[in-house]
Amino acid sequence: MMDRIRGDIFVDIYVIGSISSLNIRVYQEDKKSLNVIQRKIGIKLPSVQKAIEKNKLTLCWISNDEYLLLSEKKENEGLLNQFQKQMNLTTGVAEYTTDLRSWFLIKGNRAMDILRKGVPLDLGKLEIAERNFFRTRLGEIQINILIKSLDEILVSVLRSHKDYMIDWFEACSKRGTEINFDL
Amino acid sequence: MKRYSFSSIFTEGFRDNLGWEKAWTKRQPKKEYQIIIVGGGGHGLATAYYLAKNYSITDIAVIEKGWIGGGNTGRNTTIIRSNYLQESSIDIYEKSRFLYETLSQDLNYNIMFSPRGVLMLCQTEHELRAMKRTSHANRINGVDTKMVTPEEVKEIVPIININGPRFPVLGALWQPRGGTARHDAVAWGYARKCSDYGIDIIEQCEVVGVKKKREKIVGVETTKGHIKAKKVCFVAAGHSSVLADLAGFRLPIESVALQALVSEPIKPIINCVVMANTVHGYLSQSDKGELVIGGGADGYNNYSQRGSFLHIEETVRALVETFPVISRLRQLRQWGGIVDMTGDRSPIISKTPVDGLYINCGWGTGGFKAIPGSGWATAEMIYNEKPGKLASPFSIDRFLEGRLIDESAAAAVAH
Amino acid sequence: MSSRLPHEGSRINRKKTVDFRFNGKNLKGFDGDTVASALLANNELFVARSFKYHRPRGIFSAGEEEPNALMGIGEGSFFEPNIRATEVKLKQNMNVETQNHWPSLKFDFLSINNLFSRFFAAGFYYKTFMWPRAAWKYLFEPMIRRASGLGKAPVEYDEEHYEHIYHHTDVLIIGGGLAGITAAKALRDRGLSIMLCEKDCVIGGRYLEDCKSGNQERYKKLHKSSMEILKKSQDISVKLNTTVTGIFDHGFVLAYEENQHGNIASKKALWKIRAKTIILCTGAIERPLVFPDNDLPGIMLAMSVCDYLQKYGVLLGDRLVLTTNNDYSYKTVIELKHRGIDIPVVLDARASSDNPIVKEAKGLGIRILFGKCIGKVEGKRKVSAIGICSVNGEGTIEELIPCNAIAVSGGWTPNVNLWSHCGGKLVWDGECGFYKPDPENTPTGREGETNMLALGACAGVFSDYDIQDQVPRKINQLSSRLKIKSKRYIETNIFSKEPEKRTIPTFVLPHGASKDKQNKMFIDFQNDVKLSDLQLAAQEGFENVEHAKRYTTLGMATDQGKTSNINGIYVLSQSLGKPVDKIGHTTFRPPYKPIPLGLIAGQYAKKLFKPVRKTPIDKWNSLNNAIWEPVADWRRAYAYPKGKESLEETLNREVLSVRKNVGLLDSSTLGKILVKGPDAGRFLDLIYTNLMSTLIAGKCRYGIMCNEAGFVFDDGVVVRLNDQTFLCHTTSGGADRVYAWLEEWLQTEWHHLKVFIVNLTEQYSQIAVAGPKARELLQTFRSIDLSAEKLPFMNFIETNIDDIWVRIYRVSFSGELSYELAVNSNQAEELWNKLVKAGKKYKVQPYGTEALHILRAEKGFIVVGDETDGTVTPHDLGMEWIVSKKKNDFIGKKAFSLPHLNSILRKQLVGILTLDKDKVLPDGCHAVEDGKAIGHVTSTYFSPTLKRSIALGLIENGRSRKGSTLEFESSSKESTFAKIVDPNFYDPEGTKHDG
Amino acid sequence: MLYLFCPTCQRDCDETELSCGGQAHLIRRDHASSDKDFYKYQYERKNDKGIIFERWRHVYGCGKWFHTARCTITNQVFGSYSAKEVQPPKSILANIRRSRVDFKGWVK
Repeated sequence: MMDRIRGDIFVDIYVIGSISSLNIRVYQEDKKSLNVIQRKIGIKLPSVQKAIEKNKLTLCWISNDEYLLLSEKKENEGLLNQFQKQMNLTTGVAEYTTDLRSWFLIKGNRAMDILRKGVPLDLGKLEIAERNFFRTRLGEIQINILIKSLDEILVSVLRSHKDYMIDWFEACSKRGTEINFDL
Repeated sequence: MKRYSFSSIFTEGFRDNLGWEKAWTKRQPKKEYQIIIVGGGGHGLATAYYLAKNYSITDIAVIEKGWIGGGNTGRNTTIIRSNYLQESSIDIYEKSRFLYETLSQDLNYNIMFSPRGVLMLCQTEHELRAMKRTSHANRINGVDTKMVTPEEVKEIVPIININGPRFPVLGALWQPRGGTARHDAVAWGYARKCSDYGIDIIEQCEVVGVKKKREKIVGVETTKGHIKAKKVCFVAAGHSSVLADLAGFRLPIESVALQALVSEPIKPIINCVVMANTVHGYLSQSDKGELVIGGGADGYNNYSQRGSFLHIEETVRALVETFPVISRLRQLRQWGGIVDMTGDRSPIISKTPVDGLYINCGWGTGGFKAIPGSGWATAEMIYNEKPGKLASPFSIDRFLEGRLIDESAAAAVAH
Repeated sequence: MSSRLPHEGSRINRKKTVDFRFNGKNLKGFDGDTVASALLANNELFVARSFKYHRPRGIFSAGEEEPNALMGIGEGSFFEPNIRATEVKLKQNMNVETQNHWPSLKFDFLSINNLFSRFFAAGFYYKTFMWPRAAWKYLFEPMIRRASGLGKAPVEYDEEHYEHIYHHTDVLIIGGGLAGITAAKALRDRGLSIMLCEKDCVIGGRYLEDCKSGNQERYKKLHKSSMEILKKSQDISVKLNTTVTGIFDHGFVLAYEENQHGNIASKKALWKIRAKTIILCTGAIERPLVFPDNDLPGIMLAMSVCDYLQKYGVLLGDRLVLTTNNDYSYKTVIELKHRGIDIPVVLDARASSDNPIVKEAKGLGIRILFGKCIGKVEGKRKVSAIGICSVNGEGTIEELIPCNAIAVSGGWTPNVNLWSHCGGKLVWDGECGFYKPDPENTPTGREGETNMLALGACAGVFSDYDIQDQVPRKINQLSSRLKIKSKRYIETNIFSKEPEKRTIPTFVLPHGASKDKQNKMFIDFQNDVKLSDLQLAAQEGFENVEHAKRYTTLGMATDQGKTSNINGIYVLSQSLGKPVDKIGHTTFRPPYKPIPLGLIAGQYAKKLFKPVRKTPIDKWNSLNNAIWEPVADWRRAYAYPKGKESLEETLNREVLSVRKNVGLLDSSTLGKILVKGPDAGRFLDLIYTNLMSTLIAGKCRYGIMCNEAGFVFDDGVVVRLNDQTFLCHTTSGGADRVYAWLEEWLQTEWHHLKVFIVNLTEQYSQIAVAGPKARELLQTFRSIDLSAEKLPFMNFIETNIDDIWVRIYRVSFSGELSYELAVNSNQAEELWNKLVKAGKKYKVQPYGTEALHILRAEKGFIVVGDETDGTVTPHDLGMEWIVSKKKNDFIGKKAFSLPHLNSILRKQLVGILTLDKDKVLPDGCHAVEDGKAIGHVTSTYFSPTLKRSIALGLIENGRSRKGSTLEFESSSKESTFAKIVDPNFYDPEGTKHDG
Repeated sequence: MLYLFCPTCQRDCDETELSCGGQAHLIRRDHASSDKDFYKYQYERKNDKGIIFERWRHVYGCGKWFHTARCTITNQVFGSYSAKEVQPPKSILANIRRSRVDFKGWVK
């Protein structure tokens, strides 16, 4: 069950809470760690600012040595556990960060508009393809943005910022404040 | 020099003001001076003035590459205070504030020193404790400040929102004899008096080279020719590194842009100066009615005077939160100044590796309030060829020895 | 008298009347009116008082350049002062009030200033008000302050909706007039994103009125087809009601969207635009001629007179005189004449003009006098007559002509402010008398490339024919420079090439005006800067244009000198006998148009002002009456008062519950940074002052970090989870700083080390269970054995409490038996509740940060930020033991050898016990010796445990003073004496932490 | 408002996403160095009016440090490069020379 942010707003925003996730750190030249990722997760490392999804597992690029693994299926828990243990035997790192972030799902054809009120990135339609993953800032806080499609965007902030984020969404999605062009 | 007074205004008024003389004489450089001051801002002019006043030296040239007071002297938020934590800071800033008290009369130029009080807000427990420490340090060192309660703050500044909610006002350090002055007038007043003493003020004259003989200064090369002098002092704030480079050494400073802005004029809503360090903003209202607002400096080196919008945004946001009624007022103008930040954010008044060459710089975001004291101390150093009691803690050597003068405990950003 | 015509007005909807109040009078306007047009329609000509002399002033223009008609508009939380009436759309029931007068607009007490104006010349205040000294503060300044300022600030809090919007575009076109529209059309279909910002509520600019009037079929067709193209082009985004206010580095642009047409929520947005290329099509602003008595109500810019007529059907007067120096302004009198308005005379400062438009005017029977100008204006609060004089004389009146309106035109000034914001230079065009963009010195973008192109009137190109001719060509050139492939754009010019309209650069008329007349010539209306003021500035040596501006306040009013700058520069040049281009101009700075401070704050006001970080236990804390303390962005529970307890009683109870029973602390905010890798130990050895690589897995060690200057920067417990992995705890406020610090050293200095750092601060929450009964409490959960053997001090274990995974560290910040439980944050609240429940029989109490501080002070433990202030070394804190002598290198090591860090005068941490044990030293008070401060108190409390006052302090050479008594000055009247002792007041042997 | 290219994220970053770390290519002096050398490392800065080489961190994004060459008068940027470089790469220096003929090259 997801809570929907109430009020007269122009997009649907759901408060998801936690999504099972691991932060992965790995050296590009560390065959052993890369092997573990390949074998256990079965997803090749995404390229810059991309995310790759397979079996409800999504591997997102944060940096050239940092990735975020998301699991949106309960059945994957065992797999994640094993992966974490094996990964930590290498020089790489896999740490649970499930509890560290709070996730939101923004749905609707104006999903991108709401982010444009706080994110300094170029979110113009021409630039944004599906399966892009951005880490940037929204207002004063850091935010992760996973673009599932143009009308479905998953974002996360630090869990301590959850209430702030809800307030932000409420203030910035009021109907009548859509971003429109004239003519 | 024609004396300024009520009666001279009256007389002149009746003859269409045709009798007023030039405030300062425009000069071309002579071949040689006893002392050359490079930089015609407040600090440079004050240095020349106190050399003349305290030591009767008038064979001085003040050379300025642009126009008098066109640097940070004319670009700051005009705050004057001396509520510092460290003893050496207190000494020089209080000396300065004290000189400001009678500066209009000394210069026969109304620089509009207005001791309307400076209020430094405490918005966290930690800041409150630090500010109490400062107030004790002030008292022991003879600076008149005191801690006031949130209710007293509200009484002094009725438009303030002391209840937060994010950062409620927990108290404040109040310096009743702090305030503001008219920045341009300080430069013009000093320039006029210097000119009266016979000091040459040379505008539109840029230093392009430094002449040395065996690590001893012999003069400067300028866009108006070679000028000789046995003593030279650089007083060029943000451009000090450029001059130091010409003289062959580097300084422990970085130049960054500091942003300030004013609002449209409105009828008086705030009488004193309020500084809020936790939220990075300070505010006062000029006699013209404009709110004068200053904030943080950019985090990167810059000589462009343009700077970023980001700090304006942070500062204004903080002030709108603290003084909600200003939300509807409008920003009229913003500008940047190039400030010279040292490693410990305290100034440098010092001899340099070049014999006969002195430097006064590093005032960072807080130079205006220090103009008279800094000029006083620099003049003393140049005359005696060594820093006196006020200046000696601020030598460049302090960085070498680890003897930093760090005010950060008392003020995270502010000046 | 101004009035409304029965027909006409392209902007108004006559079917919809709008009621509004002006200074208490009920008036009517039409939908689409501006406040100014509605006031003029109601014959309200005199609408303001000037800043300095409080002179009567009227509406002078129809746009953003308006210097006079500033009003207070709106009510309550929507009240705004200083608004230009010419820019605000009239709304139903709008309340409009004039400002800067007392008691009323018509009878203003301070208009007495006007009588004394000869004494109030520029800068007079620098020359007087100096005696007696105190009078400035108590008499003169308060007087000046009351008189100055314009409108009154709002009293109520602002309820407007403000927000920021980011936008990225390849091309930004500023201005939707003919040049802007043509540029947009020329740029489309080239694979570029194009944004066009227009400050007005319609596209078209000046040529829009041209194509609406008369039989200009070709114009109409062009406009219609252009609108269609703009509408259907996917690559062009148009924003109306949006004024670009500032250009910053690297193509960053601010634009102010002020949608006044909204229904309930009138939204105001600040657009933060990144544009690769900017096309400036901002047009030009008409400027007035300067003549005697030129500030009376009833005098208006010529084009504005025409605008009011065409857009709003409003007449400035029915007997209007034009004074001009150019051909453009004839349009106004022709339009008026067509409507049967009496034009008694046109005074043209030029010797002649053979432009067809002048002939047309003549043909209509208008009397045109060349070489003439206005020598005086009669009328008290509005124009009643003008005196004609010759431009070359001193102003002898040749003929008096009764009239009730004057249109004035001194030519056009290109609107170049934005060109200058980011480095563009201007050149003086002596032929036309204005500054225009210098194509050789353009604003530049990030790669140093020219990133702005000025087109149309803002570049000094005024004829429609030339604009339509040049714009496509310039855009094609730009495209090839930007290497944008694709076709050339060609547009057939529908305008016919006309004889060039000309202006002769005259500014002040008559040329030989007497001193008496000069004293009545206003350059800057709002700030009351007169011609004589600028002359005085020049006379007194304020020759540089910046000096003159600051001395006279020319151009510093809220209109930023839009109509006065050029005239001012001209006067200065005349006074100094220098050519205008040698005078230069002042720097244009953002914003082009004033923007509300609330808009700059955007949505980040009230709740969104700053993020408040909340711990997973925040809800419980808040339900249990916590008082909050902000710690960095966190809110932490400061204390949990119960019932009618005083704060002192609360703290007492909380401290004693830890000393006697057991307490719970939400310490989730502690930083937790994972450092992992084969070189993790080596890395931490470089970061901490003590050795970390020797720590055994399963154990904890306290560590201190210094900066390179040798000063303490953060502290906390380091835990070795396994061979390769450390978990470093930091202070709550320092977590982000320390994380950034570690990354910086790792990435930029020691990148050869194989180490990864992960900031896990929020993955785990931490709960401290502290007090003699802590073990008992935890062991009620049967699963865990926490005996001292199983879990010795400074060790940790991982286990479960019920089915919740926990990592339990045996560390103590209170000196008591204490466990810190790390738990996955999602389960923190559950665990907390379990502990509260299980703790009931041990009388468990939650305690807040203040009790924590008292507890640690009783033990003499330091808090970074209290005992340290960025100038304190570990040695100063008496912690030599934590500075490794074995290690070759660590951050801060070099600095420890510097002379000053080894001075005997350094302040050292000591304990302080007042002789009177009930007397608590004030925060931050200083120890004095021979009248000199020798140190200060860093922490001071009444210890509930010891039932006496305790304090920690940093005292010069303090350790050698132990046992001696020092004087602490707490106020100027009072001193307290206290003994210097070891900074460890409670259980100095350290027996309690085992329980 | 600077807009700098992050070599790790391969994209331009708004200034608000970044934090500046001052002069690049400083050589750290440890305890074995003289007081003078330590002072130079710790406090003395070139602070050039003109081309500078400086450190930035993409703090709100990938978290990685990088270097840029920038003109402090015009804010023109001549490229970003890895924070691991001990001196500016040739390509950057060439880029600077292209628009600044009087550029004297990088000085330690």
